Amino acid sequence: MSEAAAIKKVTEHSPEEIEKVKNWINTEEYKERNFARSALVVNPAHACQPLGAQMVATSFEGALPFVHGSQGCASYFRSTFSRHYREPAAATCDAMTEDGAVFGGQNNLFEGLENAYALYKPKMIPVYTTCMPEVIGDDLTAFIKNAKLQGHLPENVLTPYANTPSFNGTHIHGYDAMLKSILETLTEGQSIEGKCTGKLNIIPGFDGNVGNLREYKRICELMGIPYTMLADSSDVFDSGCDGEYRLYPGGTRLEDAAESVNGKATLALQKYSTVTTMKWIEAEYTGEKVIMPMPFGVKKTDELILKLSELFDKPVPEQLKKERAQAVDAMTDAQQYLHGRKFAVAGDPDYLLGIVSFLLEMGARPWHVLCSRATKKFKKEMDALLESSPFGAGCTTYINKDLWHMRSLLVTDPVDGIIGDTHAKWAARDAKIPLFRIGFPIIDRVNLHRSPWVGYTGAINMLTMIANKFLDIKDETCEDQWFEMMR
Amino acid sequence: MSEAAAIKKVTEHSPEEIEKVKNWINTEEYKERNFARSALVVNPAHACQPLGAQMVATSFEGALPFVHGSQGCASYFRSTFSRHYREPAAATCDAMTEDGAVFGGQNNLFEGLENAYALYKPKMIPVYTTCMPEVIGDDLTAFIKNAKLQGHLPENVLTPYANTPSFNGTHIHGYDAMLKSILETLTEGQSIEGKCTGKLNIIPGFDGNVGNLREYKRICELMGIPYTMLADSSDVFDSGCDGEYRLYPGGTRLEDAAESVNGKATLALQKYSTVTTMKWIEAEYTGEKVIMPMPFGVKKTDELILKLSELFDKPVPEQLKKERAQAVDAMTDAQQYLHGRKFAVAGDPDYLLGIVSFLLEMGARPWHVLCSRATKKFKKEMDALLESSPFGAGCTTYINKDLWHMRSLLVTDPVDGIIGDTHAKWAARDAKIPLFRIGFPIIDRVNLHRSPWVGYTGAINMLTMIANKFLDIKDETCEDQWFEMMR
Amino acid sequence: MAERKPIKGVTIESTEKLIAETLAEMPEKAAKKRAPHLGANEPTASPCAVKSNKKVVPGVMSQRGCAYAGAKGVVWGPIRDMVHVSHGPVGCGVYSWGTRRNLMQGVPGVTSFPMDFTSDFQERDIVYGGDIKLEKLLKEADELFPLNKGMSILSECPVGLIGDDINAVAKKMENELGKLVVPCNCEGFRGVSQSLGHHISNDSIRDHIIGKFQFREEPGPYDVALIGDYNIGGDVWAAKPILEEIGLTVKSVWTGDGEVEKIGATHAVKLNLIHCYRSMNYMCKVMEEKWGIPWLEYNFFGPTKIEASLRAIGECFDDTIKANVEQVIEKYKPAMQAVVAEYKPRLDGKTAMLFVGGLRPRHTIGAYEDLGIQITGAGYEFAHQDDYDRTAPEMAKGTLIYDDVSEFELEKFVEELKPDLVGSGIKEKYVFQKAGIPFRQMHSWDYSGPYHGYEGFKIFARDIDMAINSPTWGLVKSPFE
Amino acid sequence: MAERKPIKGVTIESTEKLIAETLAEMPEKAAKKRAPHLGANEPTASPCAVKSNKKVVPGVMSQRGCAYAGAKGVVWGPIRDMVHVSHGPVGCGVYSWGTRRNLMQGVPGVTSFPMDFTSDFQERDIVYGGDIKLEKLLKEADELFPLNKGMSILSECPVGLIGDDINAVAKKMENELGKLVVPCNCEGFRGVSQSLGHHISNDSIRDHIIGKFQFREEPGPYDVALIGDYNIGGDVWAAKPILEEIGLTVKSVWTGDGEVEKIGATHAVKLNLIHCYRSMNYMCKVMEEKWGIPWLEYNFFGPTKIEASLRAIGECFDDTIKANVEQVIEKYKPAMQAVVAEYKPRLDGKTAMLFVGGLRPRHTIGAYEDLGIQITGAGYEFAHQDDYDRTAPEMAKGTLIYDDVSEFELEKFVEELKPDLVGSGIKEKYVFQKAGIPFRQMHSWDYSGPYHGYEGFKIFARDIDMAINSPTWGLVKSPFE
Repeated sequence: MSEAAAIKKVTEHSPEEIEKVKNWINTEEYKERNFARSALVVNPAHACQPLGAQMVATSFEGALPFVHGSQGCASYFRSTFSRHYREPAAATCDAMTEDGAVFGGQNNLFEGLENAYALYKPKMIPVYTTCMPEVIGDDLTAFIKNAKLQGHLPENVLTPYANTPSFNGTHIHGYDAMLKSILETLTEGQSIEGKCTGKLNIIPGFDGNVGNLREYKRICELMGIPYTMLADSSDVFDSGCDGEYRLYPGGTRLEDAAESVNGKATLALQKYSTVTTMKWIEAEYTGEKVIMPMPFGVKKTDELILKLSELFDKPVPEQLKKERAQAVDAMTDAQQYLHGRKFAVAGDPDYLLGIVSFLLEMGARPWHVLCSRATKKFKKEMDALLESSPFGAGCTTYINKDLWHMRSLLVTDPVDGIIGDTHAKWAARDAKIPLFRIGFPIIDRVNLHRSPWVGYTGAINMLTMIANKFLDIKDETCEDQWFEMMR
Repeated sequence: MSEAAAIKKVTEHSPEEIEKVKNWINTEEYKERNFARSALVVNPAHACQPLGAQMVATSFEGALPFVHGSQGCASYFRSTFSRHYREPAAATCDAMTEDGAVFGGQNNLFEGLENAYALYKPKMIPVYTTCMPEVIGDDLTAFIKNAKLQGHLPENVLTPYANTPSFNGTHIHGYDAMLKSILETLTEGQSIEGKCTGKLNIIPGFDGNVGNLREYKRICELMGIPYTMLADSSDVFDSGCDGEYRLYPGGTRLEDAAESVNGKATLALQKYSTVTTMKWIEAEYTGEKVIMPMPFGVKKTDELILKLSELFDKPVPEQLKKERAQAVDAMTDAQQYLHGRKFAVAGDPDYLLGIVSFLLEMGARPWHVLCSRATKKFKKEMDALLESSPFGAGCTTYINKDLWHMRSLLVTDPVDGIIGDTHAKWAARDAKIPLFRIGFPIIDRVNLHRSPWVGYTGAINMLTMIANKFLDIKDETCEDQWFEMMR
Repeated sequence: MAERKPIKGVTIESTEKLIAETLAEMPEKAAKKRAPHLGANEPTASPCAVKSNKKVVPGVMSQRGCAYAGAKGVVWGPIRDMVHVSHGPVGCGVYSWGTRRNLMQGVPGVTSFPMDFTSDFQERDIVYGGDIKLEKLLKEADELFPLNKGMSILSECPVGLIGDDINAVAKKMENELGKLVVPCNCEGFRGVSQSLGHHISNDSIRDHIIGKFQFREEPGPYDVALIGDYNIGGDVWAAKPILEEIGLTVKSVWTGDGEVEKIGATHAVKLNLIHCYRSMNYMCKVMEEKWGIPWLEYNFFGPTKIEASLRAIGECFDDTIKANVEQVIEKYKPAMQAVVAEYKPRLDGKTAMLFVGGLRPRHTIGAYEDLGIQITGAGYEFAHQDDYDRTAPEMAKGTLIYDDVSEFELEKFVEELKPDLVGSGIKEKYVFQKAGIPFRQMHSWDYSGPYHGYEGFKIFARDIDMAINSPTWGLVKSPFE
Repeated sequence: MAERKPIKGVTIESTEKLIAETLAEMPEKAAKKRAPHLGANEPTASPCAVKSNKKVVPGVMSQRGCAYAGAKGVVWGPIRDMVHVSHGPVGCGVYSWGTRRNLMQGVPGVTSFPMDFTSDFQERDIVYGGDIKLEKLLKEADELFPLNKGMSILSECPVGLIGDDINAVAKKMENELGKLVVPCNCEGFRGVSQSLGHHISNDSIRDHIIGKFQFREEPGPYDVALIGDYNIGGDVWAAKPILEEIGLTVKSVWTGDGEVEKIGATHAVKLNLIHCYRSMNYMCKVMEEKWGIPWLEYNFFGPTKIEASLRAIGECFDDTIKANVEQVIEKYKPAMQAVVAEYKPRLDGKTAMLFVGGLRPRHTIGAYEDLGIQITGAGYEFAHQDDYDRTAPEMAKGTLIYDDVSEFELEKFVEELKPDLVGSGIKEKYVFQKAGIPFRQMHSWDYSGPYHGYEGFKIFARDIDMAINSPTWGLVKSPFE
């Protein structure tokens, strides 16, 4: 094409044209075309496997997460966690580049492990992978063995590793892969016939709320149940500021994790982010294995406490009975602010099941439930939960749809509010409804990762956040004649 | 005046006239005239003495508050507490009427005590007064003695009483008067030379936040300090819902209160609502007497913990050190959202001193501080606090001014937000600024009386409520081009 | 009035047995005083056996308020364009500031005054009297709130005890300011309940307001006044349009979203329509005697009562209005049937017990019955004999009637009758919710509403269904016991 | 450039000693690789001794990102009217969605696209290739976002490893859709940092965009283009008005709040003004060679640099522009002096250490110095030699220069030099705040800004004062130890 002919004038959309399209994207017709998409994904509400692996890798005492692959990924995972928790999120990487693509990443791994170990003196270096080594098929088993054989790393340094390709599953699957690998490494040779630590192993799953993790621990402490939380991110991602930076501010003690194979019971509170781990634990661990839903709301917390009471033959402490009664008191006192309100919810599978069950308990009406990457099994479980209550009627569960699909739903079939992570704020703004930030990541508010959503206190926290926001809106949008002292 | 001449047409204000006055009330000139008021009070931010008395009276185990005077007052106190706490607030009254005005209320008291005791079987009946008996000068000492003499009430029923005239002081003075009288009654004859219970007596003062009271107790429990909270409203005004209504759901055990006279130390955390009580305790109680400011913010919580540590020779527990560091972490991480922001604050003296010290700690700028009924002593103490920090510069303390005065201040000298109770919502609305509900009463939101404002966790709660509301406003009012994923 | 179907398990005997058991636990003297105020309903008995309007029995924990509450809270507060001065110490004004939900139009602080004006009596005012301060205060208020259409002086307890003369001050200041200044001696210790406060306020209107103004428009054949609707949660805004839709001209409202001058010109209307009989019947009688204005009690709770009321109102006017009435009834019938269709299935056969002020225990029964809910117990805080006479026929035989019920009695009655819902006030709400019993505030509509008229019934039905069928009640029973 | 005053306690020796001590703690091989990248500043040395633009030393915890981040995050993301497709698995698109604060005008989802478009590669796309899916996806995007002015295909790691041919797909779809479809082979594993991503993106602009469009208006003598301002926190909106105030016509912005067609017509301007030299110098050179457009580096951080830049820009034009420059400088001087007067007293003599991307470690020094703050250490994530050469004269003798500094090194350096402020990124912020050291994000302006131009300096000064002088730092030291 001759250059002159190719030169077009800079174009400008007319205001009318812009207005036309602006209205068009809110129509039923647009929604149909939008849902007809099969290749393009717009505003997905999930991240990739290695992010989940890093959450686990950082949640063990003295563990230095190690990304085998591209350094860009490591920096993205670190900045994502730092923006959510407003905390440091250390992780290192062996920075594979073009030559790695050709010759594989073994040399990078050698140098990376050597330097990481020397500089940061970790007790454990959990390794996980990015796209590149997965596509070119790096053999981590061999690489790590060679690294130790060739003296890049002392033999005794714990180097669990997991293949976490971002082109299948999401961050919750990376969490699962890394956790299984770390436990395999730590419990190696620790299983002693007949031995029982008398302890409960708690696996919280991929949960960006340190308040939730603390609530699980508090419940166990109140019930006098000794526990080990496997992948405990609560201190790592909520350490204090006292003038000294600590690279390893907490996490599950390695000895405790090692011993966990001889635990009295193992409890996973997120089914979908511990699938392979629990299958492995089923085979390898002593004691009972229990998978329960995240205890959002009163009924699910009751179930958890009854199970713990049964497992450890402990009475339900007065303090928890009191907290239960106070939660029921708060919910009965404030049900008028949520009853019948329609909600859209977006997030990870285990969070969605918990939030929806809390809404049903309050007489609220989940209406659009969306998980941008999930299995039919999950959809079946969600639909069953919805059918268990009259307030679930009319709700639709969407899997493998994204937040641009959600936007179409919100503007064509309006609801009162949407519950999800920060990414949902654009759809909430277009639909002119409030966003209740329960999920991961939350990078536009402060401290919402500190107070629990689970347990009896968590039920009060969720109820308070939602009810008070609706009342804020009422006060801020009503005409003078409807502005009132009492709400 | 002949009827015809007197008959005027129904008048109508023209839109222009309305607009004129609407703008006039926002002017400096109006502010001057408004501040020139000497007789009219408009929208005062305090209540009357017997309300404070009732908070104390209800906070002892098995105590049935008893209003000597008009039944209208009793119903107003009960509905005020029920609207704030969303909890029952039982109190009875001997319903004086016209004849009481003529002959005094002795007969009412006789019948009232008899019926109250028979019907509700209290362990104690604290009596306090409304305007009528105070104006006509009922002699409660005599009346109560006679009631027992004439068999209306068994001799052993505890009937502490306090004169709580609403025409002087406010609810915090009623709190003081009733507390002193109850302690006098309960500790009668209990003081034993040389005896020391080894316990700390905590007096929270008039505080509508049960979360604050629980935080004081939690701190003591963490430090291993045995305590008795005198006038403990935390369970009374936050009891659970389990299918059974309890008239007496908690409160300070009478035996503990009796023993408190032999305590190791007595700590009052609200100076202005315990003046006569502490003067009396100074004389009557064993052990140390300490009056400290409400521990809003880190520094004041430090001072409290150091004092407790010193008084009871207990080390500062790791958990509190950790919480301190987490509070400092949250405050340093979020200081950009409060730094330099101007605040108006309205409320009771001790709350005001606490809130202002927290704001100064955050680098925020208290600007209009108003207490609608306070002494020059308080003003001096507040001005001294303001002078202690560069961020207090430019702030003015107003005493004996009301929320209509505050309105003039807000519309002529704008600030970023106002901290106060629900009554401040009208001024906040006219000034188009957010209201942060810290105070009493809060009757238009849910559960803000459950999470603490004091202590390290309280500092995080306040910071979170204020910062996240400012960020809500930013997201909800910015144009599309300034709407951002990260805040 | 069609007699109510008997309610399963509720007979004269069972109810009287319950009353006896309850009285037995009281001191003798109290039981003697309380007995006449409790009874098993006899729909046809006239007068109703239950006694009322007597002094509170000291110490039993009555729910009653005082005369000031009846004056400032009920009658004066809703009048939007007056400065209402709570004359006395600070408490009464603060506790009643914005806590009665009498919504009002206007620019707050400019043309409407939803605020707390008070003289904030201190000790020296008790000792030296408050009249001088009152004068100064009225001048300041008129200066700072120039568009007020008048000011009311609402006495609190001390004023009547220290010999102040607010009537003199009012007269003096009315002349000096050229503005209505209305004294109201509603000291809290007067009378036995809020009721005397209504009466004193009606008298103040009679003596200082009515007759002083005339409407700007010429009188019309269909001019009416809406008496005794206080715009709780917007009730007036849901009721007035219906009356206008049948062709009437609502000239003034006593006193919801009220305008004092229009109240003062009400003597010119053709008919007074009174919703809350208890608080405003006095002025209906005065207007009837002095200006020959007939008055009609009407009831806008629930379609059955709305239709009956519209037809009764139609009877007072010509055929045009009667025709409009039938048209309006037909127009809203589908919507009402839709509401009943949606909610009745979930509410049919449920029972409720009511304890409210002076009207709603009987007036809302129709709305509950429209949803299939039967009332097993009802009573008033401050009703009189004529209220109870109007109540008996509205309730099934043997149901429980309780006047000025105490906390002790109501708990026993509810425990025994086990209603699916209790409708009462803020002081009772959390007592019964702790016991796992659904509750609706029938004073303040639980901050919802309106409940009057066609629009109100939709909201009422939704709220009652929400309260009774909320899944949160399923959580109350703990699995740990 | 006036040479900087020496900083107390900072000498070539002390700095070299610090470097040596730090390297001593590293494995030998790592120390050998890192040594050339750390140095004590020699303001007059040319070229600067510090080496740069080399591969990250594995395992040391570098702060660098990747080529995709340099392409999508830096260059393409800010172009508001294009659909930018993150081509590959879901992660890269999500982590970079809205996390660079390149603000943009327009109706989101209609004329501007601040969104995450991705092909969300699954295993089958790796195995069978993603080209077919890419075609389908581009059609779907053009259909659902019709007002887009073009689409970019930004390759993630897998694309380059599985032999996909996005260039072919781009060409085919550009013809089919009649829309600009720009391929950019910015796989993350390419090059050593974000820098190659800039370069590859500049090449894509060169090959697929520039020259294809012409401005609607006739060319004018004062037509300029703003190169390398990405509108972080609104920087472009604070810079552009100043250039227009001195009489220039800013025809296009690369690429903050950018419009792709205007970028494609930039070959017609008279002068390219480049702020971020590192990311966009490539296209300045191309436009100079191909269209003879001169280009000038300028610096809008702080009054000193703004004034110098305006005068330098003035020199490229006639006397009218030169006169305007002096006028504008005078106009804003008072405001700038007021800012300095308010904040300098509280900041004078303080020190700061900077570690940012490829420009700000040197470019913001002027603004810090305008407030009396001296820079004791500076370094870049992905600068090259020409950047370090430009840095040396801006810093005092003996100050510390660190290229691609690792976490390990930066902690040691900060611990030793004890700056009053560290200016770096989100991954460093909380590390140093835990140590009680005030911090400002100098990538994202800590969600504040703008920091460019006169308006930006006011906000910058306020924020730096807030960070350093926040009373919260006084709480860090616990009284319990």
